[in-house]
Amino acid sequence: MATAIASIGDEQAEIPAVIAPSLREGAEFEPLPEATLRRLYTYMLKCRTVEEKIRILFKQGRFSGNYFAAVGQEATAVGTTLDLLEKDAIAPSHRSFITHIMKGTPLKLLFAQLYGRKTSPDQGRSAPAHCGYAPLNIITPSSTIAAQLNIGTGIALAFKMRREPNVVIALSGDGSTSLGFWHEAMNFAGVQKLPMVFVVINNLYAESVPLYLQTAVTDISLKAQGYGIPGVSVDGNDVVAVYQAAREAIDRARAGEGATLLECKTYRWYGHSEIDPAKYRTPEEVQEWKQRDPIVAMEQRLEGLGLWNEAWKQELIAGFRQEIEEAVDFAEKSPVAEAEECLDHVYSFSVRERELDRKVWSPKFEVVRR
Amino acid sequence: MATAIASIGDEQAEIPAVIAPSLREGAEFEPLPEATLRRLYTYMLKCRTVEEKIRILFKQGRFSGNYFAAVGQEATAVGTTLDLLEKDAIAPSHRSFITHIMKGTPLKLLFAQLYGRKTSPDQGRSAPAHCGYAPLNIITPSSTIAAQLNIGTGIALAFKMRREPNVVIALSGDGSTSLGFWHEAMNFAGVQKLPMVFVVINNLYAESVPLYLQTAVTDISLKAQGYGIPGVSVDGNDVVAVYQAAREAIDRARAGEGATLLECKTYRWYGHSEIDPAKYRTPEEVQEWKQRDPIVAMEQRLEGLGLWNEAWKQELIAGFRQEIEEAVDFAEKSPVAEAEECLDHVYSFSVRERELDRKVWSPKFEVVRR
Amino acid sequence: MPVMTYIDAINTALREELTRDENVFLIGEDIGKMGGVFKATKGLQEEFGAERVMDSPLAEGVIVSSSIGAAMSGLRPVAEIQFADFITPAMDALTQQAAKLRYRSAGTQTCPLTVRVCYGGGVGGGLYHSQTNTSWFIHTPGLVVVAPSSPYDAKGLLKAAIRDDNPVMFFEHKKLYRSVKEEVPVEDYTVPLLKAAVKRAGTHLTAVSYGYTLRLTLEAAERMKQEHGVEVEVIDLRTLAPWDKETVLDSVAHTSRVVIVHEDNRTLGIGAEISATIAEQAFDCLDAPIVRVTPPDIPAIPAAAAMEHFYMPNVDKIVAAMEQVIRY
Amino acid sequence: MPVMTYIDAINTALREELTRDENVFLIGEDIGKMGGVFKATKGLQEEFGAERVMDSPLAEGVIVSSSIGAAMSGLRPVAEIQFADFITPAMDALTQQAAKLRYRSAGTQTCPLTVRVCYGGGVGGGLYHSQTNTSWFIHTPGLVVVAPSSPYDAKGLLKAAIRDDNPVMFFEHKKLYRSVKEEVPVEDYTVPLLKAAVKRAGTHLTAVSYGYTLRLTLEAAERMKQEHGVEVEVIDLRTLAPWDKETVLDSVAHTSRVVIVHEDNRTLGIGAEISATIAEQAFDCLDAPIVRVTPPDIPAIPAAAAMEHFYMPNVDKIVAAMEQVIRY
Ligand SMILES: Cc1ncc(C[n+]2csc(CCOP(=O)(O)OP(=O)(O)O)c2C)c(N)n1
Ligand SMILES: Cc1ncc(C[n+]2csc(CCOP(=O)(O)OP(=O)(O)O)c2C)c(N)n1
Ligand SMILES: [Mg+2]
Ligand SMILES: [Mg+2]
Repeated sequence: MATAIASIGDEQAEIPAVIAPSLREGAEFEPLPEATLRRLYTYMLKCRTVEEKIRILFKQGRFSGNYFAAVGQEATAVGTTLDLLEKDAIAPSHRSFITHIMKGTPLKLLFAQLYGRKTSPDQGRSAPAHCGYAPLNIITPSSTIAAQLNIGTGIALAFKMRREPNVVIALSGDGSTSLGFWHEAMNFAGVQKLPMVFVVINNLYAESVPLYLQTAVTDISLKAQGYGIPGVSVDGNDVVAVYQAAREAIDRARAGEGATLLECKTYRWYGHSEIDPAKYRTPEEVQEWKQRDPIVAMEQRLEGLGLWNEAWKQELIAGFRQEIEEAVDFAEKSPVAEAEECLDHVYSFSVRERELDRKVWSPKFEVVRR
Repeated sequence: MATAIASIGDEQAEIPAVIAPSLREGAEFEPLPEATLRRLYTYMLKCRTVEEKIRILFKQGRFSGNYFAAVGQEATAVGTTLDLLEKDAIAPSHRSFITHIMKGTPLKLLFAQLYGRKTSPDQGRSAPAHCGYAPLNIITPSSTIAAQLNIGTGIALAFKMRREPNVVIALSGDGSTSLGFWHEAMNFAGVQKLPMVFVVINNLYAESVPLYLQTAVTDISLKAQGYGIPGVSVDGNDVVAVYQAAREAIDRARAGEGATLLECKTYRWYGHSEIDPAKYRTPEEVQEWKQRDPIVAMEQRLEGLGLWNEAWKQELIAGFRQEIEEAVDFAEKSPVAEAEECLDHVYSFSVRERELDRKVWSPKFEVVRR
Repeated sequence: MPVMTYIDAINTALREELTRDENVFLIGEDIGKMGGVFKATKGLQEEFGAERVMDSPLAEGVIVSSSIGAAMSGLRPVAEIQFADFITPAMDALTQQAAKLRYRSAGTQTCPLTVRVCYGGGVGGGLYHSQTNTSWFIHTPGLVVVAPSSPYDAKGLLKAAIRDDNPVMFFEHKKLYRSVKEEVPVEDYTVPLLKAAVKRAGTHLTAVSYGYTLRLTLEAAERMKQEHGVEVEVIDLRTLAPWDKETVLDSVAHTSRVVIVHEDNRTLGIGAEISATIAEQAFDCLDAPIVRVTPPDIPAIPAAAAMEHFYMPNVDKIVAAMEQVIRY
Repeated sequence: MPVMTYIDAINTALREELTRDENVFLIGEDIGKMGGVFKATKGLQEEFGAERVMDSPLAEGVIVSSSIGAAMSGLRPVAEIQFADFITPAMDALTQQAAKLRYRSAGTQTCPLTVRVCYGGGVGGGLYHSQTNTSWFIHTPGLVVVAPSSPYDAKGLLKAAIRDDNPVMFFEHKKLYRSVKEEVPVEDYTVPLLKAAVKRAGTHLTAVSYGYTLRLTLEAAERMKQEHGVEVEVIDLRTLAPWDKETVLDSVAHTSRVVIVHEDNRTLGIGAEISATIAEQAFDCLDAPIVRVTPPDIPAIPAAAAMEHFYMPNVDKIVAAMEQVIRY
């Protein structure tokens, strides 16, 4: 098994290039159909193109708040979520904005979300990257790290109780594994054999904190041992490996065999968010990882199979750019919510009257709107 | 490796009689000195005698509240905590009352605790079994399951920071492993290499809930894998096996090598508490386990070595009974706290005045004590 | 009509809702074979199976969060928290997830969830089996908080909670479980959420309470009548959040005097909000200070009887406060 | 005296305490190499090493609980919660452990612990980077809750908190970090806990606030003076629990009119307790309703600017309330 050495924080850690690619010991995967290979690539390129555009828009001050780019992690984002069923649920993390593209949320809604417009799925309530989409069963997430996994267990429980053949893909980072919530979700999924795939996107840092200060293991998939579910680690920059491992786990879940923990080892190219210069990493480390660009790697692979050339790539990018421009345009032209709409959707009943007109039980004291 | 089959709840589970008795693979332990063997037995007998007396007192209505007996689990309670240093800390669970006997808390204080008297370590504040003792570094616990482990990590951190050669023995049950707190403590201990021994007393039930509804693994020691620390499972009814495994873990911790998870498989003979008839277990299951009485087993072992006879046992029991009678007497003659003392120890400063005299800023309105 | 205890009323409501709607299921610690530590779910697992009456792992966070996800998916979970003292592991699930899911998704994702919580002191439970812990949730917009004081209300409000589209926290006082009995219809009925009830009409003084202390307040009102001829109007809040301001303020407008009784800590117990609302919105109606009868501000209720007694509101303390306010 | 921002004052206090007492150490997420997301701990790991300025795993429960154990052992931990929005995982540690350890051990085990919490809205942080969440802890006896409004107080109160023998929660408003500057002594000094400060003397109206909204209240007071000649007395609570009733009630006794301003949710925000206390203990002093200027009761602050603006207290809203109370 080939291993690559990468520096993580102050320590040297071994990052095996490929670890236990399959749940079935010693198993080999069938080669993927060409169409699937091309789609994996296409989606990675789309995700990258969208996020690089978002980063520019943010730097230009076209939207406020913040953004958590997954650039560099596309193989993981794409490989774990290609071709899900409409009802399959996603429990997204703060860095899963692009997972919407995989599931099919219209791009214009996503940009409306970034811009905090009334037309966005949450009508301007949450921070740009905390996006959900009810029609495609993507949980509207809180920022509490790992909390979405636990809500995910309930969705999976409902699938199980209703004998529906759907799965929940629960996304979280290496840092999230330190929280009790993460453990509670895993344990419950183990006990109830829930149809879930827990994808831990191990990008070696939680904000500035390197993995070795987060947990004493380097392979997060080991943690599955404690929950009676299988754990797999894959090279998160190899989209084919990720896809194959994920498919196996998804198929298992759909077949009623329970949950899997899938660790994808990868790296975020930029700061934790757009306002983080990420000085806690060395330029060499970043450079090393950029050389393992999952998109370039896939281009080389496809080219070797005669499935890729630069012209096709440019054509794809041109298509994405067009779609993005339309989405930006939609977002920028979208209205913002009226201030008082912040009083809506608190309960199933309205609280507007209660909040706006504090009826006063006194003849002398006038009603003021406060 | 011999295995015994015991029924747990609705399922049949294998309870290996002895599992990985040592951290060092394939290692054999030195035989224990005779004095140690006799002390292990003596303490087990003392714990049993004390708890059976407590149960009678409760049934007689001599103290109120409730009590969580560890009868049947003495090998685990004794083997993990014999001969600790004065400054070594204990993070006790609700079923660790007898651990006080091991650490050295005077019996009369323990009975004052049961009776909720002013002379008890908490002056009548907590429920009978939630007892701490500051002079011997036993955390005064809350009832929140597993929370004491996390406080324990901080004590261990202080030992480590001050380069003190002390350890924290953190006690919890199989049920506690489902809570996020349990995981957070284990993970932090792993990262910081804390001088701790996490003893999970796996008595197969959390109140009425059988292990298989708690977690999908049967060997809780497996959970150590996720935290980069060693995990060991022992027959929790074999006091020598428990003692040897615990010693190894304690020595490791003291030597600065970090934490260990020690699972002791055992069984509580009675209900979860004195008010639980425990109808969720079959009489056969209970009977089976009573036949594996750790005290009887140790008697046979000692007898084989010529270290035990019935007369000695009766002599020991007589001594314990005397000490217990004195303790009961002390407790029953102890005063209860004045009602208003419930206003003390809220902060480092007094709140009595604030609570008792609500100064009124009005000439007309008299001060009432409410 | 059969006479039922409070706990029978709860058990009956659960059974009826499980029968009525196949989307209803129960989850909690020890609720299955054991039927709950107080037997609120007794017999239900036998009747409806282990999937619909599910023993959870020992993790309040799991109980509530998995219920949220299930509720989002159209089920109607009824979660049980064994003791209010152990609700903290579910704090994120309740306040950051359940309370905010509808809001953060602009109404596109919701959680019609009921969380039953056993609370309250006065039974010698000590520091960690006596807590009330309602204020944290009353202070959390997005949650509905309910606390019935009688078997009739318990059945009707629990059914209403289960059918409601909001996350409802349903506080049951452990001391009421077996100490109160009344006639409860066998038929299906609900008691509306968000509405207080005037449990005793009166003209001289408004007394506001809920749950166990509501019953003490009713006794105190009777004593005020017997001993002083004072007619106390007793309002049972029933829903603590959002609470029914109108009923309280209407009453204050004609009595001009107010006593509030509760068992949660004094500082920022619900009495504070009621009092502040009256001081702000019905200032001119008041003829006397608004007095709160509450425990002292100490961390929790001690186990020893004398200290517990000192802590708990009781009829004498309430009567003393009422006399004070009337005499003013 | 150097002019310092609020965050410099915090950083200075931490550096001085780390230097003064070897038992002091810091623990939190990203506080080490990164110096904290707001740079409150900038340079401290370099100066004092990774053991005394410790990056924790991503687990607020670990941050607080391990601090409790360390504090029990005689250390003086200063824990950081990155955002008040993420304090729920530490809810048990704070309310059931830290708040109750001294009590449940009858004073034999204590936790002299400081928990720094970054809170507050008005910076476009959206639902989960804007919360205030002080009420839960004000409602929890056993905890001291502090929230300074100025650099001078921030330094002095933080040093006092670290030296105090109680668990102290220290709320720092993120909007104050870089927006206020004032002269702060380089010498060692403390500002006493449990004492409010009259930040502006006045005779016509008492205004009570803390933290960021205290500054808005001071501006509003100035406008009342300029526009109406009204002299507003502005009280900075500084310590929110146990709060300084005497200073507030003394002021009300001579002004007879009260406005309270805070950013936590309206229902059971600290305004409720202050108002209720006045309505109970200084009823005869009041000449007008007590008005609270607070956000509406909605789950959290939306990100979009217009909605956030609608939510936040501001000078106009405070002035309007003051006018109302004065005109009454
Ligand atoms: C409970 C909680 N604590 C802290 C934060 C602040 N925070 C947001 S993201 C993050 C780091 C997450 O790291 P990881 O899980 O590895 O995901 P990544 O950012 O690397 O994708 C932190 C500390 C939070 N959102 N929730
Ligand atoms: C957070 C929390 N939830 C629920 C309880 C109620 N409770 C007390 S002990 C117990 C079962 C504990 O089981 P286990 O950890 O296996 O310990 P055992 O009683 O078997 O010794 C429960 C549910 C509690 N104390 N704390
Ligand atoms: Mg990460
Ligand atoms: Mg157990």
